Amino acid sequence: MKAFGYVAAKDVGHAVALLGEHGARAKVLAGGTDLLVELKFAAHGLKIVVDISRLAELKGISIIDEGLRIGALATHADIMRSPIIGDMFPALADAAHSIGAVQTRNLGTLGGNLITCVPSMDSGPTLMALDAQVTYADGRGHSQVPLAELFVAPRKTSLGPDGLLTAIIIPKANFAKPAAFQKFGLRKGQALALVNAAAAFWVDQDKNSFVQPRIALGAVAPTVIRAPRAEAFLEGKAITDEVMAEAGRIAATEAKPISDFRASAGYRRDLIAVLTKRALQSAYARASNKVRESVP
Amino acid sequence: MIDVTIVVNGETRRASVPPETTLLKLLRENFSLTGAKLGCDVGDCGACTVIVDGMAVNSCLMLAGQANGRSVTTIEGLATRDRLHPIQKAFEDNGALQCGFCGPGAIMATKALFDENSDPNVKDIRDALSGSLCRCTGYTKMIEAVQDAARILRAEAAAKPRQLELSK
Amino acid sequence: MADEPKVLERERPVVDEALLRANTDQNLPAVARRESVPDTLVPQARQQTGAVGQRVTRTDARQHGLGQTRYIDDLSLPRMLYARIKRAGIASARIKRIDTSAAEAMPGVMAVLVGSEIPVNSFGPMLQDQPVLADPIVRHAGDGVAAVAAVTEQIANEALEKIVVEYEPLPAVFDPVEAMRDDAHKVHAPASNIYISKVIRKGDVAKGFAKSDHVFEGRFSTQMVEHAPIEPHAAIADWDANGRLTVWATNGRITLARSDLARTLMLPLNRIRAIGTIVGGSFGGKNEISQEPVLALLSKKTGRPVKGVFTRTEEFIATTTRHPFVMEYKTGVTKDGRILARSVQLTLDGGAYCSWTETALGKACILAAGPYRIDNIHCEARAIYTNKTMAGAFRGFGAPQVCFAYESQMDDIAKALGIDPLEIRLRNVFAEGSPSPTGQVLHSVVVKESLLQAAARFGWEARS
Amino acid sequence: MKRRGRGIGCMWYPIGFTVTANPSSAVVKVNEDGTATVLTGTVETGQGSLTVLGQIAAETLGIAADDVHVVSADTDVTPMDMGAIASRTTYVTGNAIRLAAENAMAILFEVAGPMLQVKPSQLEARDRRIQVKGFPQRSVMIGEVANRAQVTLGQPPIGSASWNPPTVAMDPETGQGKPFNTYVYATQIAEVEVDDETGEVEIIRIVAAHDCGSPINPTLVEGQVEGGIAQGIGFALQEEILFDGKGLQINSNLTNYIMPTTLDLPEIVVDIVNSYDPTGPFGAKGVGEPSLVPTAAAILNAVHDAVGVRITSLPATSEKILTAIKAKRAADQKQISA
Repeated sequence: MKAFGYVAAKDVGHAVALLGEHGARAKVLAGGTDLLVELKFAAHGLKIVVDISRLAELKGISIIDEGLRIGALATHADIMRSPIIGDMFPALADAAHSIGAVQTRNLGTLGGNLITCVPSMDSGPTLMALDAQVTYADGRGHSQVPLAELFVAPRKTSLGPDGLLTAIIIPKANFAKPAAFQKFGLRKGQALALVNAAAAFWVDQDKNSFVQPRIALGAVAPTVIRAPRAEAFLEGKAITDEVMAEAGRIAATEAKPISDFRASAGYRRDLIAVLTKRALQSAYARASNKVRESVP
Repeated sequence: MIDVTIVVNGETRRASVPPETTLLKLLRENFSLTGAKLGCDVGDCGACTVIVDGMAVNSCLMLAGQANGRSVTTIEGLATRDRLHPIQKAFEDNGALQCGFCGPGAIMATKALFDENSDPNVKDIRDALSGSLCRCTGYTKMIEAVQDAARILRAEAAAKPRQLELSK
Repeated sequence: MADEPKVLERERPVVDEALLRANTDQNLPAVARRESVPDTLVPQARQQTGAVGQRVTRTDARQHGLGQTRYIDDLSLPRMLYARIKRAGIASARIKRIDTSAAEAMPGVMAVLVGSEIPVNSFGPMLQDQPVLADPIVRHAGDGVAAVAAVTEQIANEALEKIVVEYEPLPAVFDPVEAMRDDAHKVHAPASNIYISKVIRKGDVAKGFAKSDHVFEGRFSTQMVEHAPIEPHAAIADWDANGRLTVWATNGRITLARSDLARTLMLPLNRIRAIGTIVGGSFGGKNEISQEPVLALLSKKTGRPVKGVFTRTEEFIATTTRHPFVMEYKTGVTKDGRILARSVQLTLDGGAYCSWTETALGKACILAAGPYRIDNIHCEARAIYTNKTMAGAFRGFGAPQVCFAYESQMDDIAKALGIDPLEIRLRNVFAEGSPSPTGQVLHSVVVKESLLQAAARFGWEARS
Repeated sequence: MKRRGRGIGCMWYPIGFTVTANPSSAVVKVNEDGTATVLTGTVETGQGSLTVLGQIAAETLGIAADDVHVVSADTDVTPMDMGAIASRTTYVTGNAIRLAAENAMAILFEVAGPMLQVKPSQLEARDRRIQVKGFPQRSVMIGEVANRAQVTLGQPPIGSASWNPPTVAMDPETGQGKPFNTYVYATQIAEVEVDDETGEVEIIRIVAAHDCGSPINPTLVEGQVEGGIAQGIGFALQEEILFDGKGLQINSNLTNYIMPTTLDLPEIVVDIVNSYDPTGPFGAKGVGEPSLVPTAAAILNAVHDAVGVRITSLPATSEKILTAIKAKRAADQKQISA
């Protein structure tokens, strides 16, 4: 690796100030699983690495007034182990589990995964399907935006040069909303997603129909995307395998997958349809189990 | 240069290194602990796996500065002078390693698994070792060795209270 | 094999006390407990006679487990320098100029080396067609073009960036079938891109096909594969003041490594010592020299030992690979599934250099008809140069490729004739004394036994 | 839907170089306490060759594996060897070591003959003793003999030998000849599950029955086969070096070059076929390379059995398989409507 400076930030303000001072010549070090790879290969003109990995204020998974707050520094392993997440958002734990391997899940953070803004990230779709918000700090203070607004383009977020992602919030209204995550890679271990998909919806118990369905897809467009037409198709429909399969087919038409060395666009479309259907089915199975559990 | 103080295998070690030094480089070059290996340098192969504050990590993906003030266990820290760690013994007995280059990483990943789960099933074991690439073994004997080691460790844990009683 | 194994009493005529102590200290390992091994064999296999047939634990297992095995990258010598090689990054070109001055001027850079400085700049187990560092022709993107020795790896890496290489791009060819055309770019101009061929002919295939009830044809292809040992190629060279060269290398064949070093460096063999430590996986990928002559010359220039360790990228782009194959199979059978004739055409993509292609081609050709008694065989194989990473020795030398083809076709034949896949193989396989495609009388043939044993363990039952 | 299938791969494979001489040399020194040191120019690349070679020396000398130390891979110290290639180490180097050990043993028998008052030809080495054939009670410790040979008689028991597998050149026109001295045989059977919506292949299990002659060390044989199968799985389904249009590799890293992980491997069952090759050391042949040869064939035949598609180009990625499944469906549809 080439030489660079290193500062362990004392707090969020300090980190933001350092980022403001050095702009593009500074990089944030959280888990390091992406940053170090980048630094080892890139002919970077980097001046300074701002290590935020010890900032307690960016850690922790807890329930606050607004909903569930996941600190940006929560690692994928933290998310897998969190009893709150396991109970309310198992899909999120599944997504975390699908990332890398034990060693990288222990280092890699949720905030870091989102901030890379690679289309194939595994954290994005489930959070998007759960209408997550993100909070960030910059020179102007603290702000909050929907997660979808964070993603601009591959490897480009809406944060300014001094922006620092601080937390992810899943709104209270979506607590325990049945959801599921599906991923397809070229192998089972350490897989990168060729396509991933998340689905979340409430079930109208009387009509057994979809309420507020959400579908989010990864690796099939410049950023993680929602599939609004598929969602609209589902809203209010009775839950059947055929309806879920049709939603998958619609979602496939909404994506803009590319062909690359991993897979062709056509194959990715096939996968979107299948994974969307399976995410819906699996979320529905979770919803049914919940109902069964609650019946005395 | 940055100064780091790290407890490595129970011993406090200090070094002054350039900021871009990885934990792996620090261990191998400054502390002469060459058990952790460099296989890919980007966190794919797991040959550099060490345990930092109880967690298995790729030491090639951690800066020395990040490890400052933490406790690191490497493969050199498992055995005592009189005794192999049961994982090391089981790997040896089962023929779990061939060229051995992935071994230190796989054994440390196993150690981290046992710290969390003393009775892992095959699926748990495969999951825990999925970050340790091995080109020689097909992992078959490695998984058997991990099962063996788990049995030994559980038996030892069960025997301990009894030994205490006996000594009373 | 010897009789019933015995665990021996340690009874020693000389110095037994000391030895006994040494043995207790070692805390001798037991061996694996497996269901198929009687319990009596389990303990102390290392102490048993006869030794053959025992599940003896590996002699290196203890150190492997302790992390104490010393691979090349774990070694370091006083005043040792680190070398890095600049890769061409262009698949086909003529080097017009290399400017190393900026690199040489860097503090910490102790020496730079280019191809023209290598006494005999070519090597290879069969054809010596591969340069140690390209000069002046680059034939694949992973060719080395210059090397640096510096006091740290970081400085060596930065120095590589300061070496300026000016290329005149040349036409390139990447597809072996295209490369066979007369007008294709010649990778080793003016020689043909078809650089080795082999034929095996037995009986009369035309007659065999004529007598066949059915003839099956198929085309199969396979890809380029990397050995991917977890340990990258590594070496240390130490050219001492007596003009003696010691090289520690991850090389599975030190006898050949030494003669290749002697040839490239024009040194008598007795001035070279090649040492192989335990190699962290080879699979055929560490069967020849790669960076060793470069390190040796950098050591000679600087008077200091020089270490080189390939990056994972170099493992892919600058070491040998498995040959991609294109295979045409034509097989004639009777209606009850006996193979009467088989003709095979094999085209091997050898990449930029020959390496072990002759062996891969030869073995593939000999094995192409499968482990089957076939009276009429015609197999032709040829190897083609392309501007890609060179293919070489890789576990199986062409056999996995042809096996994929002949066994796929075997199932197609079985299916078409309505014969169980196990049964059709049993009807055709070699028996003791069967003649091979090269007319060799085979001995110790247990192919039928392997089929039956695998089928029994699997629980294979014929489906109607 | 997931569909199951099974497939066979059967193969043969030669041991040693093709026609070309590929000798190995070895030196065996019996120390004055009855332990031994072996010098070999081969290199341990992970197969366990040094362990196996030590066992061969031990067996010949009638001592235990632990009594033998193998020194390897130093051209200043160890005799020439063609090296760790062509599945030849056990067979070729093993034979050289066996012969070298026999030569060392011959010196010991010469010395032990008078001690036991029989001819050297009536002696055998067994259980760390030299004994009269048929009269094991008349014996003397090897160490005692070795010590007497070296210290009293000045005849250190050191043997050296070389071995090269005999071959006959192949006719350039017809290829007829005897390129190798021996071959091994093997069968692998794979059971797979193919997801017909994604083309994904899950290998459920692989059963392998390999001939390696008589195994010197069954654990190491199994290890070779298991590891070979893992490489065979990568070859069958996942691994490929890819190039762009300019001849530059695209996926030259372990992130994008898809090598199997623990989660990609099935249960593997290895059987060693009962076999004895009189030309090998104690009946042994070799096993290094053959282990991966039939794997891809078995898997692809199982895929064919599961979903009825024949994949003719490797690797059989899930995309290739799904494309073939879709093409087959379309063709079947046509047939029905026609």
